[in-house]
Order: sequence, then C-alpha cells, then structure tokens
Amino acid sequence: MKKLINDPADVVSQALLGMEVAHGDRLRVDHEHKVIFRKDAPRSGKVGVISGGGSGHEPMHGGYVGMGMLDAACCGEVFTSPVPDQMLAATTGVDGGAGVLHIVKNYTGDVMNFEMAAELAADGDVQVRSVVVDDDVAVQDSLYTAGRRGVGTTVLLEKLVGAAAESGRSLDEVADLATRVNSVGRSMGLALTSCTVPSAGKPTFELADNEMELGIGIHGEPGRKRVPMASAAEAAQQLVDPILTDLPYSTGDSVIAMVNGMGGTPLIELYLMYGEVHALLEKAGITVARCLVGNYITSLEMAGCSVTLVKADDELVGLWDAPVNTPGLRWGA
Amino acid sequence: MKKLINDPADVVSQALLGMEVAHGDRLRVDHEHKVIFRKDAPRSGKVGVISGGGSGHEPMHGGYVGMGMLDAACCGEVFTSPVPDQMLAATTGVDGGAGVLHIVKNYTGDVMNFEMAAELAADGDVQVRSVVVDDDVAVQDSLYTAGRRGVGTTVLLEKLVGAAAESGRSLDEVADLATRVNSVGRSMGLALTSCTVPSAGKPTFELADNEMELGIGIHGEPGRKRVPMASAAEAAQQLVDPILTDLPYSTGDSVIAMVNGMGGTPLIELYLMYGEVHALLEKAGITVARCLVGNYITSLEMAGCSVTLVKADDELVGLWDAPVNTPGLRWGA
Amino acid sequence: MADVVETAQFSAWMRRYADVIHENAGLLTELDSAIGDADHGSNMDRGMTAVVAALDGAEFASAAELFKKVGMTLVSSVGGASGPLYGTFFLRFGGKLGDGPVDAATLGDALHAGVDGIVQRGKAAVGDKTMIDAWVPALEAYDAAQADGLDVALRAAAEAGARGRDAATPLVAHKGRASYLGERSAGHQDPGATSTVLLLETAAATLG
Amino acid sequence: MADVVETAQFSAWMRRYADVIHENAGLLTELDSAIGDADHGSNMDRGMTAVVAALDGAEFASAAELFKKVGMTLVSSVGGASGPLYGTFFLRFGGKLGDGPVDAATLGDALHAGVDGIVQRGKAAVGDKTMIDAWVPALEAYDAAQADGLDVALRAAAEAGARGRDAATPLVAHKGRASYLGERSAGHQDPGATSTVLLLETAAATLG
Ligand SMILES: Nc1ncnc2c1ncn2[C@@H]1O[C@H](COP(=O)(O)OP(=O)(O)O)[C@@H](O)[C@H]1O
Ligand SMILES: Nc1ncnc2c1ncn2[C@@H]1O[C@H](COP(=O)(O)OP(=O)(O)O)[C@@H](O)[C@H]1O
Ligand SMILES: [Mg+2]
Ligand SMILES: [Mg+2]
Ligand SMILES: [Mg+2]
Ligand SMILES: [Mg+2]
Repeated sequence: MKKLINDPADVVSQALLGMEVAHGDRLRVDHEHKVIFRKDAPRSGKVGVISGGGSGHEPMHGGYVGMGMLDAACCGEVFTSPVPDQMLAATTGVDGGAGVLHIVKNYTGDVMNFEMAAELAADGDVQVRSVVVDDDVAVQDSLYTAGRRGVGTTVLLEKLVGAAAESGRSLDEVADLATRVNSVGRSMGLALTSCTVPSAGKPTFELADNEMELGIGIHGEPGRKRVPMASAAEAAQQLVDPILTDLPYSTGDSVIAMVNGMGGTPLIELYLMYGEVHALLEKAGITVARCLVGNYITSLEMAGCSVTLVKADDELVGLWDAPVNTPGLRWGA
Repeated sequence: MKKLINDPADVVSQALLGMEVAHGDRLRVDHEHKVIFRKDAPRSGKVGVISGGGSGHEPMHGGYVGMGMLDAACCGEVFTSPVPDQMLAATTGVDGGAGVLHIVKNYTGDVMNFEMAAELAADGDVQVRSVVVDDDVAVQDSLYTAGRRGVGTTVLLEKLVGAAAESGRSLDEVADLATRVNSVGRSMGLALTSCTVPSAGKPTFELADNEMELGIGIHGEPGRKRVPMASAAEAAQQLVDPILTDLPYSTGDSVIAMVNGMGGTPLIELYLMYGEVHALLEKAGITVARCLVGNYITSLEMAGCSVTLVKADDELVGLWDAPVNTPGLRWGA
Repeated sequence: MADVVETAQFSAWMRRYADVIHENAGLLTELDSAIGDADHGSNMDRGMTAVVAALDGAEFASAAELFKKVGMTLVSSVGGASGPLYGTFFLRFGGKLGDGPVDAATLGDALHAGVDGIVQRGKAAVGDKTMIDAWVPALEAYDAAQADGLDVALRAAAEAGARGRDAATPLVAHKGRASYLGERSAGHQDPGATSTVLLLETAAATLG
Repeated sequence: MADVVETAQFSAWMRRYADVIHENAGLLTELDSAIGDADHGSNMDRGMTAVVAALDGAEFASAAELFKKVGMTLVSSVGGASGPLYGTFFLRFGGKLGDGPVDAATLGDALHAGVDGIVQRGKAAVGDKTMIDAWVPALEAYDAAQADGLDVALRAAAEAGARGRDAATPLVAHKGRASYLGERSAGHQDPGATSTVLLLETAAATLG
C-alpha cells in the first residue's frame, strides 16, 4: 500500500487537521466528533443542512460545507458510516431554531446510524427531517433488498437543497425539495481499478488489464458485473443508457449533468468522457442545462467514473446558479 | 493500459470537444490549432495572457482560461510542447492592442517553440513579452544545463498575473510582475507511482512498493533519486526543506502555499499532507496567507504530490483575492 | 460447569471477544473485501478495543449495566452497519439480564431480545445472507438445548451458528452491501455472520 | 554510385525515413521513457507522417523548396524539443542546397548549416548527451570522406554518428529533459541521437 499517510488508523483525523488549517477562514472542525462545521453555524432562523458518511469520498461531504450548501458534515472512518454521536453533534451544532435536514445516502449503516441520531435529536427538541438518496440505477430497487445505493445525486442534491435553505425556505420545503431532487436523479458508475482501504492495506479486488467493473458504488466495491474494457464511447453508452431507460425522458428535457471521477482518473479523460456523454444526450434530445466535470464523489484512488443526471426545471437551475462557497464547489461568491 | 479514451492518437482533440461543450458559456475552442480561448477574447485594451504546454497536466492550462486568469491556452500532445502555429494563433487571437504575455515553462521544447512563435508574432506587429517559469528546486540551475523546470509556481503565477492584466496593467507591468512571482516561487515534488502516456501504452517507469521518486517534474518522468517510501510527515519534510533552504526565508514571512496532487492521489491524502506542510511552515515562522489543496498541475494519473510556496506580500495577496472565473479556479465571480 | 453466569464472566467474555476479533480482523476484512467494502475487521476491532477501554477500571453494579456500556460504546465507535446492529444487540441483551446472576433461561431470553433488536433495526430474515443467518439457528439450538444447561446450550448455539453461516455462503445476498453484487455475492462467506459465530464461540468458552 | 543527388532522391530519403521512424517509434519512446517523457517515438512518427502527407502529390521546383516544406511541417506538427530542432535542421539544410542537382560538397555545406541551426536553437555541445553527440562526429567523418564521393561520405557519417551516439550513452546529460535526472541519466542511450543516426543511415541508403 502506497499512500501519503502516517498511520492507517489516523487518516481521517489527520486529514481533518489539514482541512482545518487550509480552510480555517470558512470552516470549523470539531475534532472530538469529526464534524466539519460552517464557521458561522448555527445561523439563526435558517434550516440547518447536514450530511455525512464514510470518508474516502472527498471532496464529499466535508468539502461541501459552506455558504449555500452544507452547514456540517460528519466524517466516518474510511468507507464506514459515522456514528450517531457525530450526527447528533452536527445536528445540535447547526440548529438555528428552524430545524435540521439530514441528507443520508442509502446504505444500511448510514441509514441506521442517522436514524438513531434523529431519534436522539428529537429527544433534544430539534426538529429533524431526513432524505435518503438512492439514485444508483445499477441496483434493483425492491422491498426485499437494501434498495438502491446513494451515489452521485447526493452532490447535486446538497447544492440544490443548500441553496434552498440559504434562501430561507422552511424545513418542510427544504426536505420536500430534497425528496423531489432525489426522485429525478439517477447515476451509474464504472471502475477500471480497485482502491485500497488504508486499514485493509491491499486492493479490495483485482481486475485484469482487459476488464472493468460496471455498476459500482462509491466504496471501492466490485460492481454488478465484470465486463470487457471498453472505449470511452462504449463506456459512455453503458453508463447513460441504463439511466435514460430507468427514468423516462422526453425530447426537450433538461438536465444537470455530472461526469464524476472516482479519484484516480485524470481530468483529461473525464472531459473526453463528458464529450461522449453530452453527444449521447444530444442524440436523445436532452439538453444539458448545467454540468460538472471532475472529482466530486470519489472512492479513494479508484480509476473510473460515474454519470449522474438530475432532470432540471427552471427552479432547480435557479437554485443551482445561486452562490455557493465551499472548498469543493464555489461560484458567485 | 486502462484509460477512458477511444484512440491514443486522439486523446487531446477529443478532450477538447468535452471542454467545449462543458464550458461553452465561458470558453471557445479553436480545434484546428487546439487553443482554448476565453469566449470574450480579444478584450480591447487589455494585455492578453497566454500559456500552453503539453497536455496531461489538467486542469492546467486549459482549465485556467477565463476572467482574471488566462486569455488562451495552447494544448500540445500529451507531455509534448505545442508548436509555434498554436502559440501564434493564441497570440493573435487574444491581442487587444495592449500586447501579449507568454507564460512559458522552462523545458527545452517549450522554450524553443514559444520563441519561434514570439518571433512570428513580432513580425505580425503584436508586442510580445515572455516569462519563463523555472521554480523546481529538485534541479540545479547552471549555465551548463537546461536549468530548472517550470512546475507548480506556474499555476499561482497565472492567477496573479491574470489578475494584474484584468485590472488594466500594461504589458511591461504584467511581465515584470510575472518575473517577480517566478523569482519568489519554488516547488518540489514526489511520485508514488508512474503514469502511462497514451501513445506509449505502458508506464514510463516501474517503482517497487517500498520506494518513491523524489524530485520529479510533471511529465511522468523519474525523479532526481529513488528513496524509500516515507510517512506523510517525512515526505512533507523532504519537500519543504529543499524549498526553504533554496530561497532564504525569515520569521514572519508570508506565503501562498499549494499542496498539489499529481493526479492519482486522493484528496484525503492531500489534506493530510497539507496539515504536515502547514505545521512545518509554522515551525519555521512562516505564515500561510492563502493556500490551495488539490489537483492543479498533474501528470496524468501519477500518484504523488508537490509543494509550491510563493513568498507573498500585500500586493500579491490582493491579486490572489481578485475575482477569477475559470473551470479550474474560481472565486469572487 | 456453572448454572449461572456472574457479571465478571460477562466481562471476561467481552475481553475474550475483543482478542479474538483482533486476531481475526484480517480475515473479516478479507471476507468484506469480496462482497462488501473491506472494513468489517477494522470496524469490529475498533469497537471492541473501545469496549475493553470502557471496561478497564470501571465497576458495574450488574450485567445489565455492563452491557448497556458495551452497547453504547459499540454504537458510538463502530459506525457502518455492524455498529448499530451489534450495539442494539447488546443494549437489548443487557436489558433482559436483570440484576442478579443469570441462569440459562434468562440468558436465552436475553439472546432472543438482542436478536429481535437486530431484526428490528436491520429488517433482515434468514436467507438474506447476513449475521441473521447465524443468529437464528443459534437461537433455535440454544432453546432446544437449554434444559441441558448453559454450557451445552451455548455450545449448541455456536455450532448451529457456524452451520447457519456456512449455509448462507452459497446464497445471493438480499440485505447489506453484499446485496449490491446480486448474483456475484453467491459463494462468499458473510463477514457479519462470521463475527457472530466468533461471538457465540467465545460465549461458549467464557460463560459456560 | 551517383555524384549528385536529384530532388526525387531527397524525397525518397524523407519517405524512407518516415518508414524507419514508424518502425522504430516504439524503441525511441522506450529510450525516452528511461530518461525523458516517453514521447520521442510518437513525436517523430507524427512529424514524419505529416511530412509524407505534405510531399504526397506536391511538386517541388527544387530540393530547397522540398526541405522548406519538410522543415515547416516538422515545426508545425512535432512540438517538444525535437520539432524545432529537426525543423530548423531541414530549413537551414534546404537553404544551402541551391536550385540544381546537389554534389558532395554542397551536401556537406548543407549538413553543416543544418547542424549549426540545431546548435543555435538548442545550445548543446558535444558531451551534453543530445543529438549533437551524433551530429558532430558525423559531420567530421563526412568532411574527411567527402573527397571519396557522396556515397562513401554518407556511410562514414552514419557510422561515426552511431559511434557518437554510443559514446554519449555513459555520459551524464546536460541538456534536454535527461539533464533533470542528473547522474541517473548515465548509462542510457539518447533518443534524439538515436533518431539522428536513423536519419543518417537512411540518407546513406537513399542518397548515395
Ligand atoms: N440489514 C441487515 N441486517 C442484519 N445484518 C446486516 C444487515 N446489513 C448488513 N448486515 C451485516 O453487517 C455486515 C457488514 O458489516 P460492516 O462491514 O461492519 O458494515 P458496512 O456494511 O456498513 O461496511 C454484513 O456482513 C452483514 O452480516
Ligand atoms: N538543447 C538541445 N540540443 C540538442 N538536442 C536536444 C536538446 N534538448 C533535447 N534534445 C534532443 O531531443 C531529444 C528529445 O526529443 P523529444 O522527446 O521529442 O522532445 P521532449 O524532450 O520535449 O519530450 C533528446 O533525446 C535530445 O537528443
Ligand atoms: Mg463500511
Ligand atoms: Mg515531450
Ligand atoms: Mg463493510
Ligand atoms: Mg520526450
């Protein structure tokens, strides 16, 4: 394992030290609870928006704390959901009297830990609503499974919902918006390599030079199936097709699109992939209203990428364009 | 070789297609010359600022085109300097009557190609000044060598000089500022893995699991020496020490600092490294006025990082804080 | 062979389990690499290390209090799926132990309560390829052998748990991360069922 | 053995060189991987492919015009260090050839002019471990053998160039990317010197 770390057990806490000194002007770090706060939290009268999950997905979530996005992010161990104490500290720390939204990715661990935290917060008189993001079309949704994973849509949802909270909307409005964004967001990902969890010390899986994993999540896990290595054009098709068939699209629909790198794929390839994705959408009569190309929700150093589409109307595009000032996403400020 | 590409020969031109559709609101691409222009170039009366170099360093340089930074970037083949025709097209395309600054990284090929372009541009009555960035302390400077490489300082210089040009300074003022920034900028890098040039098809070098390359540039090349794999704390020291001994620092000095990823190292490690670097600077009595942590000047998918320090006074910090709106660097706009 | 378990034995069980988890952390993470996210070993190890730290020097008036501490510590230190699940198990388990020494019947009730907690939180059933596949046959075996005493019952539970764990190996997962793999999860041993069997085995070794 | 070179032969030289570069692109990139940035083969291949495309169907009134086209094409298509260097070489080389058939003395003058151009641009000297280490001994050998005719002189130049290339292999580079490696550049064959020897060898085969 080759990593720029000191000790596999201390990666998260030491990275938080770096975040704190790098962004001390805008962020505050509660090292005991491993929570990154917006420096001016809690903001009185504003709905607090928090998220969190395992670490190793940077810039998500800590890099999305700041004006117009999250008020706090809970950092779990690498690929391990944070514990309820963390979400509780975040919740009480950002509550400005208007309640707090929990943005939860749909993984058994995350859901259970956030649920326990919400119960504890309710005991403490903080109004909490939760949205569970489950946008991964690689996974079949069913009552008899853990359901779809929460992946790329989380990033876009945090931006959109953060803007709504910033503009003064109520907890119910913000939470309903979150539900709506999740309902129109879909993602699909692929991996060219595995990644190495620091505490595990070796790659989670091995992949031959002529293979890739299709339908991966964001935890370095193998995907739904192992398929032959494909060209960028074919790969784009393998990612876009299942999204477009899952959520019916009609000509003239508009989307916010993200081509996201899993961590180890260089930007030159992501732009090349974006060109392919854009062309496929154009062919399907879909307009890209806004886009992101880069590493936004990663699996450590895994090579690969994912595509996320959120069907967008004027309201969503307006929220997208609203100012945001976080280490990972910034404009208009 | 596992890459999200279609054909090793077309990587650059196809990535430019993606850049164009992703950022068509702000950028314009001349596909014949592989030049990325700011959409509103040329701006009358404003000094044009261009740069360029081999591709594979994304977001540099194309990602730094936009308000407050570059007016155009010339994209060479991967790790290969662009040709004079490209710099000429960029130069004439951004000249708004106030002359054009060429930001050149000190590599034999880049210097010669930019020189030829400057000669051609002068024939065409465009006033051109050039700055050659040579900030890599891993390389000894001497009359009898190719001199130091241009690496991380290039990014910071493009931002600072771009702000000066945007504010209406003259070509000579802008060029002198560039020279000054280069004179106070120093960098040092290390690699944990090699990278694969698409046309070469296999990694440029091999590195054992317990080794790293110290003193690398940005072209996937091996470094000055192969050393045992180190902890983040030791690695930070190996990068910071040679910088601090090369350019004398005194207690109370202030810097703009960058901890830059080479492309394949996840952000969590870069923040951890930034924490180490920050602590070393603090110990040396140096204040970090501003910082960047992330992938800003890369070598494809190489794992590793570099540290750049630019000694900063109030003027430079002011230029740093000025608005910038590019795909790779954005604030205040 | 004792008829009742003292609080000190429960404490010894937890310490022993912490050691066994530490020794098996590599194996558990290896199993989780194949069908999960490569962290079950480090999760459980971090949790049980925290449990031992919490027990060190602390005095507990009853087994119920001890397991309240164990459960809370796991919830606060493990995270992931296993943190709330094992945490809930011990909280509910402790809640049934009462104030005095624990006999075979009480222990059985407590195990049932703990597992009910896991099912409530995780909503998994036998055949979903989770720790439930070890727990449910273990409870059945315990119940059947309970009349023969604590020791026999716990041994029977551990053996049945191991059979349940193995029976789940060929299955396709329907819960937890392994379910994302679909058909590809078949043929792999479940990490949580594996750590459950270790818990049952150490129980048999320390409480019996 | 001819005493003069016709324009058609120069054209054949360039086409032959393009083929040889294409065949050796892997080798050149391999050499550049060890002490450079792994692109010399693809750079030269891209350039010579462009040269052949530029020659195809075009008519040139003189060798001077032909090499002007070659030089401009290389400058506009190669990039890196080798683009300006080989480009300048052919521009200066062509500039000395005049309008008519080219004899051994004129060819010698042209080679000198071309190499002077490389030195002016690149400022390398013998011993810096660049293509200059092949060019300079090649020129000396050419000059010494010129009286024996074009064919002999070109063969001598190619052989001396190869010796120069090999003599540079143990050296530490002082120019180009290889210089960044310091002592580590010693023991590696220079890619640019290698492509230069290929140019000389194809010259001997096509112009002699
Ligand atoms: N819904 C569930 N019910 C019961 N056990 C579950 C459930 N989901 C997961 N598990 C158990 O948790 C184990 C994984 O734990 P761990 O790796 O620590 O957490 P995570 O899956 O969050 O990374 C699985 O092997 C499985 O036995
Ligand atoms: N200053 C110089 N003078 C002469 N030749 C040089 C000089 N610098 C580099 N070269 C030659 O160029 C070759 C490398 O060419 P190439 O790999 O195409 O360009 P780059 O180094 O820009 O990647 C070297 O092997 C060397 O022979
Ligand atoms: Mg996990
Ligand atoms: Mg090159
Ligand atoms: Mg796991
Ligand atoms: Mg090269």
